[in-house]
Amino acid sequence: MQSVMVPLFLSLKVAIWATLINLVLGIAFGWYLSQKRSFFRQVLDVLATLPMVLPPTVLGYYLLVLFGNQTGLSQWLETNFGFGLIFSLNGAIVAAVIVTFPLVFKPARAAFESVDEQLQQVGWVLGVSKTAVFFRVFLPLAWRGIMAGVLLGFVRALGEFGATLMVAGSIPGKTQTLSIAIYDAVQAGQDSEVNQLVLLISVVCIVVLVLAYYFSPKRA
Amino acid sequence: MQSVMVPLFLSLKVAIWATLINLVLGIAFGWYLSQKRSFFRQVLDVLATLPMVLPPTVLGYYLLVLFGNQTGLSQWLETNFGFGLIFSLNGAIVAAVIVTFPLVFKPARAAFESVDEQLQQVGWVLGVSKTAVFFRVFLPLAWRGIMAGVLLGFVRALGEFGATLMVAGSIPGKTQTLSIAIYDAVQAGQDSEVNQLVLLISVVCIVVLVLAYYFSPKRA
Amino acid sequence: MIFDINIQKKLVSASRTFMLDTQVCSHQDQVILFGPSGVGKSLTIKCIAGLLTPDSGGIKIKNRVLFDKEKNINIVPQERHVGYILQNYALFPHLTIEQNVGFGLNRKGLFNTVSRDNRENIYHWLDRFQITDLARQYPGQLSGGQQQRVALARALIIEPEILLLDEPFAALDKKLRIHMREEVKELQEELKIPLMLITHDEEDIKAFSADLIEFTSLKQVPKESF
Amino acid sequence: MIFDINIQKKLVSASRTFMLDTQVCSHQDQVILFGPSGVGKSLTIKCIAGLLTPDSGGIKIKNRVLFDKEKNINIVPQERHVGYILQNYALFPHLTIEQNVGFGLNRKGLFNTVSRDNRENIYHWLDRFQITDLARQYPGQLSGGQQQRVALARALIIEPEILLLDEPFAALDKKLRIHMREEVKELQEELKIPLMLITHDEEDIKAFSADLIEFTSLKQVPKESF
Amino acid sequence: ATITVSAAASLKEVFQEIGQKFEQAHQGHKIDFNFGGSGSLLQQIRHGAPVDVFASADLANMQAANEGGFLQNNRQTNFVKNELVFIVPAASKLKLETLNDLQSDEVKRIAIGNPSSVPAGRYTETALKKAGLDNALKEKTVFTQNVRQALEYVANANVEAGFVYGTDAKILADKVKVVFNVDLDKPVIYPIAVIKDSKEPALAQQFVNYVLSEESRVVFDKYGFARP
Ligand SMILES: Nc1ncnc2c1ncn2[C@@H]1O[C@H](COP(=O)(O)OP(=O)(O)OP(=O)(O)O)[C@@H](O)[C@H]1O
Ligand SMILES: Nc1ncnc2c1ncn2[C@@H]1O[C@H](COP(=O)(O)OP(=O)(O)OP(=O)(O)O)[C@@H](O)[C@H]1O
Ligand code: MOO
Ligand SMILES: [Mg+2]
Ligand SMILES: [Mg+2]
Repeated sequence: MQSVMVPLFLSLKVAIWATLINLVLGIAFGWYLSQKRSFFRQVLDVLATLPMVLPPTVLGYYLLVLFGNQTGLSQWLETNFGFGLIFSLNGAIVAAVIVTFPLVFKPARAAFESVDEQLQQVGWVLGVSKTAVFFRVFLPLAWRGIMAGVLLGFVRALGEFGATLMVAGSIPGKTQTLSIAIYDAVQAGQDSEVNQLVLLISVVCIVVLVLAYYFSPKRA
Repeated sequence: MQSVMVPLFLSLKVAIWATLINLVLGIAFGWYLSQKRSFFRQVLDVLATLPMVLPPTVLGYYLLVLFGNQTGLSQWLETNFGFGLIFSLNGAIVAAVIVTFPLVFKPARAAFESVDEQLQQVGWVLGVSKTAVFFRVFLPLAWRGIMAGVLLGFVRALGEFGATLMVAGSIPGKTQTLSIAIYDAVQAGQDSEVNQLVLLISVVCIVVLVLAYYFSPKRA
Repeated sequence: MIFDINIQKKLVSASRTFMLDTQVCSHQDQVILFGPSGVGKSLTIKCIAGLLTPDSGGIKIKNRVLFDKEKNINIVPQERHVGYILQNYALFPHLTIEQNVGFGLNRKGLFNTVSRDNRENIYHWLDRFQITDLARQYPGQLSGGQQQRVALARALIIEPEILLLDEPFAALDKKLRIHMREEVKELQEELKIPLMLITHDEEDIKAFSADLIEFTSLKQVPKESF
Repeated sequence: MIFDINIQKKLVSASRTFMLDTQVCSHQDQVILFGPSGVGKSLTIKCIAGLLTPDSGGIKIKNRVLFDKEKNINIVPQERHVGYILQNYALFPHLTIEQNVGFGLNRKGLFNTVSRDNRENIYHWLDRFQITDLARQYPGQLSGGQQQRVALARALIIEPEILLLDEPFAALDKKLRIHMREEVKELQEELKIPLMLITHDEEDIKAFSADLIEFTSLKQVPKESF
Repeated sequence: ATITVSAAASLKEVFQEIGQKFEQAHQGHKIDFNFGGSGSLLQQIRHGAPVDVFASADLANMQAANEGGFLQNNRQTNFVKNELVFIVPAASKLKLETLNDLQSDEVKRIAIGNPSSVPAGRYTETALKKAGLDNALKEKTVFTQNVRQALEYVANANVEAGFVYGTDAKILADKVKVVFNVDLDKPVIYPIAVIKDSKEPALAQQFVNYVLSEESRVVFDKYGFARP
């Protein structure tokens, strides 16, 4: 049992961190894109979507090159923040964020674009600051679309393994997440272990989806 | 050059078919889920989302078992429809549909739920059939969210390789899609070919995203 | 009997329950509902249009049964053939004025394109309501009074068998109000269709030779009694 | 001079260009705008509230410059301190009536919760407008007249320095209309704030001792002239 | 101290057992294993992954590591040998005795690791070329991304035959049966080496020595790995 709990815990850590980061960055980016149609913003949208078209393993390869010691990035992070990416859970989180980012910001953008602009204007006229109007009017009205994306992102982060494997490796107890463990077990032909692990990850997924459902606002 | 065009063509075939199927099934399913909140519908939602949590290779393994020669399914399809799944492009399409389905139906559901119900009622009162009101009122008003999901699905289908590889194999000229070719090239350390292929798939992705942008409705 | 309506509906929401209980019986083909804000005028008209299903009772107009709880009759909105104007207009935001007005002329088609046959008809109505130059605009680009006229045109163009108008002239200036009132009256008299009008405007009451139904606020029951 | 407004704005849309060109100068602190549908009354008021930026001209109210194209002054809506009621109410659909009315009382907070201090104030206004029992409802559950009163309460509770009311009583029955009119008049006289009212109702014109500004439709220029 | 050992996926079970024994014998020390395809492991090392020991499933990848200057003292040692075997599904009734029998019409699909990236595929290709069958069988081959995928195809009876390592076939002994061992000119050799940047070179060398020891030999035998 213990051997199962460790990968589960690592997976949850990756998925939850990735989701939190996406919740902030994805919403902010989706909001930014929704505010104005411009060539520049559209280019940003496409660039942020591009990683999705690559097979995750290939994306992982690029991340490896990017984070590796050939660019200064890794060393800079390491010396300044004591924050390694290769072979560490941090790397797995970064990989998960990049893989799931489009899943979050695209639906968020669409949801923001569908909100009635007049309502935000009314908020301003009532003397409420732009930030406050964003949190009190726009965000709740776009919430349904945002949540759809965030949930997709969470589930995908939980299941992500191609890019993670490349960047973070598969070190039991350190970077071997549940999905990598499943992959390994399938490779090793350990059928009963595979079923056990798949059941576990499915239960986690179901619990999260059901919780999200109960906390989502009812239709007016 | 020819060696590149064939996988590209196969990739596009898979992605376009998967997108068309999702466009119909994903929208229909999202619509169905949006119509009423019920335990049963929520269960369906979660079940359709579950494949996303599995590493694609593992999902591919399950599909292999399901479609393979051990269950009767494959033989039945083969004899009755001349429609094989294993080692065929059909299998790649089915795998891509299953992998991308949640990306399409979840944002669609959210978008449908955000449409003002009163407008559909007004359509009915004007004597217009339910189907026509769906196509003329609901669909256009939810279009933004739907498109976000469909684009995500297309891009993901283009990049999908884990499940595809398992089900459809990697038969050059027959089932070796662009993303599988990229993976192969990365594994074989053929750096210049990798870059060439990645550039190609990125260009395809960019073209589609930009086209979608120009055909999407402007904000009112 | 032209209007024979007797419906009950309980609307429960947080901390409040509203009990709709309407009786309207009239031999005249023009009926005006009036009374204080929030007594249930709009809800009544919504029930007649088929957008709200009463808990009990029946709706019969010109001997056509639209709803009967006991006999389990509930005609779908599509088959009631009413011209209904909502208090908040509810125009389709994604369609031009032309497409909005022509919406009900195409009952089966899956597209919002306006056919050539219909266009003439649509422009006829736009002309009548003095909004021809708005044909290609979207509802969001219209003034309040312009929107209201579009809503009227959209409801009347389908040649309904019943007219249900919920404060249809409230956003219009005096001159326009007189004009539109005449238009509606003419149409009603020409087609001889039953008309039910909600209004707070005494001029309306004077202009129509209608049966006046006053709604009082008595029917609102405090929550405790349920 | 209390109202000193001179603004121009060109609105271009498919197949139509609307040219807004408004001059309002008045020494009185009550001004009523009236005139036909679609001449630009609502747009004018929107410019004053800061939701639409004129192409040229200036807006000065009670010697406070809100907008001046030449001096490049354009006060943001948050700083204009206006009580503004839109023709279509624009209530926040996701908030209860209580939260809607209290929205402007909390200018910085990121949540829509109603603090205890504010609650008393909110209920005071709900009482005045006879909508106390709706406090926990959502806008979608309200009648037209009820929504209009919520919009009024939401705009007035923030103690604005200018009142901009766009047909604020149009959906109310006669009795309520008189009552609300009195409320607004009282408030205006008490706080001595400039009031600008758009209305089609002659009773309003009679009740207020306001400067009457008639909008004529002359300013609408055909497309060709641009 | 702790060292990280990057090892080919096919070594997973056997290395885990050896690792446990090593940890028991060297109290206070810990081994983190990182299993993956030999090619991926090499890429990770190239880009600065903190690896102490590298065990590859083929000589080519180790060669590349050596040429890149990643090996300590440019030293590598071969530690096991694997067999390339020809397998069919356990329930298969086909009579296949030599490579030539693959030309039979009853054999519709053959699973082979992709020669461009999978060592096992390369070995298979060489063997087929030698038998003069590579062109004749081209239409029937399904390339797989690694050896285990070929194994799965055979185990699920989606192909009539496949080529995998002997150790792989042993894992699913109940689902596949080995028909014969394929003769190879160059044997399937697994090399191991200490990485130059290792922070614990002494412990890393100790582990390599342990892998080469007779104690480990017993474990390798159990999993079907031969002496090099
Ligand atoms: N969905 C709902 N849930 C609960 N109560 C509702 C709902 N819809 C309407 N009500 C209540 O029903 C009552 C009647 O509403 P209705 O819209 O019929 O009023 P009305 O007579 O048209 O008033 P007005 O003249 O202001 O338009 C109102 O008090 C309203 O609060
Ligand atoms: N976004 C826009 N684009 C183009 N034209 C617009 C836009 N918004 C409003 N207009 C036009 O501006 C004109 C003035 O609108 P406004 O809402 O100010 O009219 P109004 O005087 O308030 O009329 P009413 O009494 O009907 O409410 C209208 O003719 C309208 O069609
Ligand atoms: O373990 Mo390998 O590198 O797939 O032969
Ligand atoms: Mg009403
Ligand atoms: Mg107006």
